[in-house]
Amino acid sequence: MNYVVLTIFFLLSALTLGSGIMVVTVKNIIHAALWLISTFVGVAALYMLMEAEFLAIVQVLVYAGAVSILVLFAIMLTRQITGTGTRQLHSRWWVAMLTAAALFGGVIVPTVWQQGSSWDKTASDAQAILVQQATEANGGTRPEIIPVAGTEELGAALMGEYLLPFEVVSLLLTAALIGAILIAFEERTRRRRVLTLAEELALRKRGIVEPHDEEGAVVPVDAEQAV
Amino acid sequence: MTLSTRKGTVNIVEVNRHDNNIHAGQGTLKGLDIVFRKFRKALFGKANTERDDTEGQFNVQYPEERLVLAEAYRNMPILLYDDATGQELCTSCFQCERVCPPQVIHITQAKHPETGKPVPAAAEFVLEYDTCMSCGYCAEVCPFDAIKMDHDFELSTADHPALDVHYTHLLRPVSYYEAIAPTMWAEVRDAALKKLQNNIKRRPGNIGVDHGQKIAGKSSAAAPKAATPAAGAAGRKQYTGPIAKVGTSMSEDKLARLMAIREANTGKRGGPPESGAHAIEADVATNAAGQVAPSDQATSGSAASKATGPVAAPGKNMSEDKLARLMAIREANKAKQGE
Amino acid sequence: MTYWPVIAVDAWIGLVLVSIIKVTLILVGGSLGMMFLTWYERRAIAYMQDRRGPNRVGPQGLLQPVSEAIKTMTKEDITPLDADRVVHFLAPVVMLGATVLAFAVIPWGNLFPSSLRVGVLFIFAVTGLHTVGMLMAGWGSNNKFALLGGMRGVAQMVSYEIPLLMALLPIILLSGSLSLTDIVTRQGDWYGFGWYVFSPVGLTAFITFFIAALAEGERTPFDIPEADSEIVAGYLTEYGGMKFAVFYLSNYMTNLALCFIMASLFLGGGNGPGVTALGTVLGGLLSLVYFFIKALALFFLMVLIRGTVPRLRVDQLMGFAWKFLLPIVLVNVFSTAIWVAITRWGPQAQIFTDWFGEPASDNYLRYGVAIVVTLIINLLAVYAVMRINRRQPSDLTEEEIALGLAG
Amino acid sequence: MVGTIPIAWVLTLAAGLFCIGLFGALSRRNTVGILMGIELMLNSVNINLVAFWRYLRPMGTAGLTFTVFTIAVAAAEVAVGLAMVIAIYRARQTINADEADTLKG
Repeated sequence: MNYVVLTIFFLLSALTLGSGIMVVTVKNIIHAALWLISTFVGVAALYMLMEAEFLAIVQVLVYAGAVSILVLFAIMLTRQITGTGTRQLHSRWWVAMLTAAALFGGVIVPTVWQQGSSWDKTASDAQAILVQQATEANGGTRPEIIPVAGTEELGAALMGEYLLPFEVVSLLLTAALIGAILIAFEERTRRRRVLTLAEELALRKRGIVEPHDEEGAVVPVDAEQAV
Repeated sequence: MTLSTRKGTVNIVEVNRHDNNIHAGQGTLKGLDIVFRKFRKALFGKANTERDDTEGQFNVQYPEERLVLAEAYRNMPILLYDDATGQELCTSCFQCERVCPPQVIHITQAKHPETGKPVPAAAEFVLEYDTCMSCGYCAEVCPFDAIKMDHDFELSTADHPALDVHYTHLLRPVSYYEAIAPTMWAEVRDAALKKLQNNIKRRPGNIGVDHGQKIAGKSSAAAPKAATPAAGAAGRKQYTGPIAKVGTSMSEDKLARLMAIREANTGKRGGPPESGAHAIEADVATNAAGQVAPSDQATSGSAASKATGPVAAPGKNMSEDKLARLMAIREANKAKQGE
Repeated sequence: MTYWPVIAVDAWIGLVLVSIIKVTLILVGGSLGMMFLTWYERRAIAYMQDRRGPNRVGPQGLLQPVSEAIKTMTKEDITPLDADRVVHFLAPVVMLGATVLAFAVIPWGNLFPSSLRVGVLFIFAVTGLHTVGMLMAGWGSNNKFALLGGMRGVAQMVSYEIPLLMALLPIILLSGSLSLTDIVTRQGDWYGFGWYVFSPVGLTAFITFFIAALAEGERTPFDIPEADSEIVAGYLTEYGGMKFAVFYLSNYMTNLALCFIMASLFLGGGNGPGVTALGTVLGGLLSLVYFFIKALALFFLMVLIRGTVPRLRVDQLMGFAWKFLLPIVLVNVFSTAIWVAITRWGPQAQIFTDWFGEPASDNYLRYGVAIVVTLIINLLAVYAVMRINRRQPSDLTEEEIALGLAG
Repeated sequence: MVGTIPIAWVLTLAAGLFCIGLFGALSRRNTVGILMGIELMLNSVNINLVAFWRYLRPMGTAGLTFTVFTIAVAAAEVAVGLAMVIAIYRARQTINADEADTLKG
């Protein structure tokens, strides 16, 4: 047993699970999003522990750097910032609690722990084959470290074996990009353009006077027609 | 486009809005080039010495290096008195008090001790330096040229009440003002001294002199220094004088200590041994000798005083032709006075 | 499960100790470097404006940052009354943490190589966490200007991360590695002058990367998050004393890291004439000198730009990233692929071998053809992008014509 | 170096994260909160994929590739989901899931 690895694993588990629990329980939705970032970083560290360096970095880059920022932006744009005073959980939250607990304690854990030994067995079988292959490749002597597929192999796989799924995913991303823009796009004519004082003055001098609404902001002519 | 000045030509890059000939980042590149040239000239080029210079190092390392102040530079008002007789030029006509925009001048007129009638002299003259805005209106309006603007700008103090400056601390000898602003004084000198003569006749006893006696050597620390701006590179005088003006708001023993320190410093520097209380007396003597008594000999003495007086200040910071023009003006003035 | 090598506990302790020492060195070195950098920037920009800059504290003012550090440290630590205290406190920590992590994989010359295989990506992943710190600072301050600054900063950083990473792709294609150490090593040909910046694709990548790096490091003209003429001090508005100093430290350390990265990726890192000839130790020291000279020259360029170019408007900033940088960078990836094909492909493309001969490092015909082809492609791309983005008189709105801006 | 940890532990961790995410997705009123729960679930799936890859087929690339795809799909899902949240907010001035209960837009 390597206690250092174990300690690191337990620390990371505590970080991931603890901040995951905070994500679903804290009242302040912004705090929940910040805890979500913490969870993502914990998961990235787990990937690093499992020697998936590239994935760990993609996790930080995409999840902690982009997705969480998107979430924070959405929260701020929808102005439901603090959430204190309003209920964050709906009235039958205990049903959800029971479902989740039952799923965890009744289904997953027994399966995992019953199958755990056989998985270990298959794992050791696979390892034995791997070691054998590596030994042959190394010229008869057993290599000290089992080679693990890295970034180069991943890139080769994406460009070779998984080329079609890769293209499909990229198409999906493009479609999602366009769709998101279309859904969230606010029609320009509805927006109220507020001229600066200098612009308004210049327009007045040229005899172009635009209608004002009751708050004093200038309503462009095309907007008038649209409304 | 080039702009030609007296110092040569200056390149000016003109970029119009929506200029189709400036694109592909050319404007930015040109700007970077100009800024880099400025950087190079400021770092390796000569120090900027003249007011017409547009490039080079502009900074003056203030406590060590100083620019020579222009004659018409004005900071705070001071009052003048005659070196020889100690007669103050102020007649308490209240013109300055009336014109002062922030109303910081407060004058008490002197009274005849027997009849109680007003006398053309001030008994007390208080000026609040902390509120004064250095507009110079008082100096402009004064019909007797008694109030003038000083060049001393290092007035910061932790003692706020001391900024209500009283008559004794406002007074400077005429020779001091002549040292800092020779041209401007030369223009008004004769008229001012003549008016002073008339006023002296109407001052009984000691009135009009009593303030001057107390601070006879008041200005000595600053006056000779301002008169000798020689040392140092062109246009920058190496500052060797005292950092603070003496005695404006100091107690006696503090003044004594300061004098001792300055004595020591002067000895260290090997400079002229004019310092301290001793120097004050010496200065008074010099001033008295240099300044012709303001009596009926006034006109004849003016030329002599011009010759011996400290006229060294101009010329340090001026271009050649400007200096020539200044000299011509002085000649003209001298000729006018000679008539 | 016994096939993996089990490292002994004392080796782990040694590793941990070495890591702690390294982290301490990075932290101390980074802070000192940041102090030097502030002095350097202030002096340089002062001379650009015909001034002298700070020259009183210490020799040539070198100790000015020290006195300022003491000043900020002794200042009162203020948290706004209605602020989110924890978030407000954690924001500078997140910023500094992200910056310091980026320093972990930078090779300092040839002396201290870094071993992470995906080092380049790592740097940009952790630099991306700056956005989190910004948003935390902006929101946690409970201040409109802070929130505006934070949102602006995040929008800017997210937009410019795309051209930044895309400008990186040509270098990864050329070197075939994501490790900074490998990338630096592969620029050591031609007597230490095999820098990537000397190829058309590398030059294009360098210029675009530099511009995007200016935006990532919030340097003028992209300092919109801290535009003090518009939104007080952006997300820094409610910070003072030590917390402000930490933000400042993180900002300058990011710029230092970006300069180091650019020096490593495009300017050959510690490579230069005489490095390989002098052996490990002396050559390593020489490479360190080269490395610092390159990084400081890049920072000088940043200061020069700060002294020249005024701040952009928000829409100009976004338009520049999406309409100008991104197309050029994409075309540059394409032309890099062509460069690699022409200079390296032997058996994959027999036709190249027939025309230009076998691929080799001294086959100058292949390099010449590659330079010409990629140069033409890149120039055409730049011309096309400029042509598309140039505003025609017919594009002007009525308001602009009425305002007389049309001329 | 991960070999000293039994795979079952990693899977349990992933399962715990999944259940936490499920609870969040089921119990939150706020739509953004629901999306966050879904993100947690997707992450736990990714942990599972990486763990199986690392313990069973470290030389292969299937697990890595699938994780990359999952991350990409999750990013797309978040983008579209948040766009919808903003659209809903614009139409109804609320983003609570139980208040947006009519089909009329």
